[in-house]
Amino acid sequence: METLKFEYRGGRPCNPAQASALAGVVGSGNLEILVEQEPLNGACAVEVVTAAVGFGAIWQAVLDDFFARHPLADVRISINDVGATPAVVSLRLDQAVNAFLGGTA
Amino acid sequence: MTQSYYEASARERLAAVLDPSSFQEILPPSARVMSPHLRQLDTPAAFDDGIIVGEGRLDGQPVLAAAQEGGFMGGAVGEVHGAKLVGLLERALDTRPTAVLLLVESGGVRLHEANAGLIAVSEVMRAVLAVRGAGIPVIVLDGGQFGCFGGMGIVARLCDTVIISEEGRLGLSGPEVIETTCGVEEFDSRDRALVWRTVGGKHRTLLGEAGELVADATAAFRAAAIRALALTPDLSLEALEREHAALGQRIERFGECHDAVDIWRALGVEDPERLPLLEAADFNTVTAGKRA
Amino acid sequence: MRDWNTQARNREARLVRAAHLTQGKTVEAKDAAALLSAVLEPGDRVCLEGNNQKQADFLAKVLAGLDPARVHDLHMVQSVLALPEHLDVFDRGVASRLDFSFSGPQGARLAKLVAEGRINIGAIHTYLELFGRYFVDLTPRVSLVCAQAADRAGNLYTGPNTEDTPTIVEATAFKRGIVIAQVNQIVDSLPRVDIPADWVDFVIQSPKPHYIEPLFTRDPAQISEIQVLMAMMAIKGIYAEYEVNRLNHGIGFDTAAIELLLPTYAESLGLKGRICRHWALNPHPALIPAIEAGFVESVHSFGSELGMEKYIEARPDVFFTGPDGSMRSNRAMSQAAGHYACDMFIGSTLQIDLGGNSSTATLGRIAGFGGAPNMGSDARGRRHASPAWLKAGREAREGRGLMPRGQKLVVQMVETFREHMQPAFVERLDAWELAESAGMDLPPVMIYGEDVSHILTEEGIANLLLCRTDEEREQAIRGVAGYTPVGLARDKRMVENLRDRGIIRRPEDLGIDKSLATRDLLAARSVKDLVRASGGLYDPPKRFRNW
Amino acid sequence: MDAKLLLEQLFPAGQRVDFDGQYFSGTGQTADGEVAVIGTTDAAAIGVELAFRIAGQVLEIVRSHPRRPILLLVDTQGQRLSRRDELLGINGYMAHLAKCIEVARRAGHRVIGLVYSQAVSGGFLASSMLADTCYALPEAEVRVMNLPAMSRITKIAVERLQDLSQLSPVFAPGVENYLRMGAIAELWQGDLADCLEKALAAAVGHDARRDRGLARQGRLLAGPVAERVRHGGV
Repeated sequence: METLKFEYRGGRPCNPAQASALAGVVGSGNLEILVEQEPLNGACAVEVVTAAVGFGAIWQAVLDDFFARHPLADVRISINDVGATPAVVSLRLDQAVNAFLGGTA
Repeated sequence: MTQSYYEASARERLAAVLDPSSFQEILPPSARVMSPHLRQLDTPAAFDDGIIVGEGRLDGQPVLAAAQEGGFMGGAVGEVHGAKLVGLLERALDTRPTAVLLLVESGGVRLHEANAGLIAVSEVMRAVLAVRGAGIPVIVLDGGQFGCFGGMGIVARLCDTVIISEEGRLGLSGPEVIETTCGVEEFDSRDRALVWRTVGGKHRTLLGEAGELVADATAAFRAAAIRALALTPDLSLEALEREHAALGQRIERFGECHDAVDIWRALGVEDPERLPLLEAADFNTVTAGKRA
Repeated sequence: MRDWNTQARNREARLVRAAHLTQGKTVEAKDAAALLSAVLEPGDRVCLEGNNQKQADFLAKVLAGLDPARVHDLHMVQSVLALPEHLDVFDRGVASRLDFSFSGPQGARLAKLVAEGRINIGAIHTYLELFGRYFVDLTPRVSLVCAQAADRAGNLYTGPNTEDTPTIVEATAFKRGIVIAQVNQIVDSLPRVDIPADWVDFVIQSPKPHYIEPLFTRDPAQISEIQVLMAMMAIKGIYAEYEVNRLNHGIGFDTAAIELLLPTYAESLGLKGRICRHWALNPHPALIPAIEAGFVESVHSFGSELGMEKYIEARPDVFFTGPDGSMRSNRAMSQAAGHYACDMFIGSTLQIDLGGNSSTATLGRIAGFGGAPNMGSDARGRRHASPAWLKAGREAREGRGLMPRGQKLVVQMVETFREHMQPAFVERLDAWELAESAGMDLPPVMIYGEDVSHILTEEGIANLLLCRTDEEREQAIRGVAGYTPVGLARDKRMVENLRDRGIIRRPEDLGIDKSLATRDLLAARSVKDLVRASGGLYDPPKRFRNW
Repeated sequence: MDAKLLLEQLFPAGQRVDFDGQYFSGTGQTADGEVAVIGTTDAAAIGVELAFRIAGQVLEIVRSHPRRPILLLVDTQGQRLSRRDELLGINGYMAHLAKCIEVARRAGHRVIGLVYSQAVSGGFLASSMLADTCYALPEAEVRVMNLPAMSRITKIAVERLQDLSQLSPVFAPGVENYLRMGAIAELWQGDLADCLEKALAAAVGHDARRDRGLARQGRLLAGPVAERVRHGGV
């Protein structure tokens, strides 16, 4: 197990449809992502707890691209991962944010 | 969202079975009430510990509901998971809803916290009986990918009814456990037709272990759950004596049967071999009046 | 005077040695070992029918049990090493030399026996090459084949899984070799004759029916939403663009997803009747919904698939079936069809390098090639035209002043990471290391980069036909390699340039809404759904059932 | 401890208990009157027949001997593992037994469980764990699964499980662990007849196991989490 933390700045304040949203399940090759509104001085904070050790650089790249797609401010993203591939991670991130902003789970 | 109950996640099942937008979760993921034991064993934990509990409405009636997420550790019961279920059942004693719905999907006790899980399951058992004793029906929905086994298999049969799909399974020891312990000759867990014939929804319905067989669709489970709201729990001595007589008869009539097909034939089902191929509606027609 | 008839005389001598064991052509199963001992001579070239589905398992067991003091140094020629007995013959010293094509399940043990010097491998082939050599320099002296049934005269009925039998028997019988068949039953009258009796010398009823592996069944329940997305990209970005009508699909969940999206997604794009009409393909259960929806006009098969018998029989317009109604498959014919008569091959792989070369080789396993290279290579001898073939040829040659010609579409479809985060894109294939450690002449490449037209990943489609330099080609591959080290090392500016030129296309470039890529788009989401789609005709093996 | 010896120690004033294979039942004499006894021996695997038989005996006591306390002495290696038991719905038989015990409780019978030898998994769950209060002898073995089997299934090294079992009562076999977690109320030592009489005299209330688990620091979350769900807002 490994815990990775990332922080992004320069995002835009958002107007979420719900205070928090969850996507995915903590199962093999999958992950759960919890997105919550939280005053973080404009930051978007990401914490990843992952069963697959040693993939920090890939998480960084995946999250960089995610933040470029969704520059969120004052949002906390918490992830429990069981070795999901980057494709699945990106998909779940988009699903979680869509539910968070659009209110459709 | 998928129409299939089998494919849906626990959250999707709750949303589809209960009245639209009526479900309100207690201790949601953002509360982060998680298992501390998994982390200790270097195993990923989930924000909801694999069970969602809360209040909602079914056909306009207030209900409490819990849903186990099979995708997380096969829905296995750990300390927190079990405590959420116990707490929900006890809440029913205070709030007196029309019914409690258990959307089960569980391999039983979570081995990473086996003792806590086992004790929790027995607390769930006591709590289910207390809720029924208070006159509130407890309704089980069983149609997930991991079935309902171990202690949860006992819990399910403590409730007022089990609504099951053909894909749903209900038993005590999983086929893999039996194969590992007793050998492949005893139970070939890879013979999935045999597995489903033995512990699957159709056999459970014919045996009287499940109350109703429904198609694998969230809408079908919802409709059956609404019908089940009318049940009145009966934990009287007379009721248990009736059940005792039925279970005794089951051993007498089917104790020597080698395969489910033998039991179905003994029940008077014509062409029992074709039962596994029938859709739920046809199955219900063909087997009407022939259930044990 | 030179004797020009030694082979026939040798054959007669062998038959005489076995004469006391037979009644007509029939030999009792208990006498099988005596029969093989009588007809085999040390150093014989022996073809043991081992296909990727059907196995002459009883004869394999008998052969492996022979006394190596009597029968030794056999030269085995066979398409697939599938059973433990296929290697036991080497382990026990009955055989010593091997020419083959595919060794999937026995790949690790094969590598070990080679390393120990117990097996001397002549070469690893594709199916067509090996079949070709049966008629050139690897003609079997004795062949051990299997069939569904025989009649008293020795005619064989191979059932739906004809597979390699006609090729093996033809090569053996007409060069005065000896053909021994194991059959599940001996009957008075056969449903049809697949192999005439005068090509067959001995028939043995095996104690148990021969084993058939349901190799091509993929449970739709295991198809992921990423695979659905990739299937959408394949249909919209390749099938529709090139109007692909004649094709072969590799085995796997990626291609099963495409098959299951034809009646839904492809239909919604108005593609019925415009793509996917003719197939060289085993009867994949996943193809049932597309057949039922009217996409598919014909399917010729290498082998059959367990459980599909009744469905095939009920759809004779689509499949190749005999007058008895059951399928007649033929691996050699279907391989030839896949190579020459198809416009496209699409399949998955384990590793792709920067040249687009792909390999399924992993260290410590000698897996071989099977048929994929026959499908997944441009047919340089092809001369007839089709829109897909012409368009691919045009794209590859435009602006180069070359003689116009067509080209096959060879598509490699992979997720950038396999399970356990193994990257599908690598700087150097493991095949190099395997070649060194196993003393091979060449790294075992399944599909050469020069034959690959497109690489499709969840990130996008790279059209290699349009690349004009090695650098462009490399960046096009990096540009769809996702977050693998190969992908992260891309030249971002150049990749964007390739995207502007349509060499790389992302889902959004193709007008694909990723949020629609859910399992709900699959025409069947479970094996039970496939049974439903077949109108109850498909009878899946019990391990694929959950009812 | 051997069941017959145990019965002698529990009921020095006398008892009439019939043994039939691995099953036994009867009555024992205490200062407060007769106690019904139902039990199993030799680490019985509980299959449909045994569960059915125990349940039948519970019903018979409720029917014929109102308010007579029931002492469960179940020695079990767990549920019987067989395809036949699953085919017949063994979980339904276990549940039936649990319901019968509940009916007895609701009819005013004290139900006491004593683990005197082995208590494993499903067999434990459907019997002694459903008692008002469960006790154990110090030498009793209680578990879900042994560590090597647990290691195989969870893919966690057995050494690591052994190390962690020193720190946490949560997964490893052992009566002490169940004591700390509240499932076993007390260990009975010394004068067993005295222990039984005290247990019979103790007040009956709600399911107190999670309170004990919290008080004994063996199960810290079960109580608080259940309370939060029971009383929390939505």
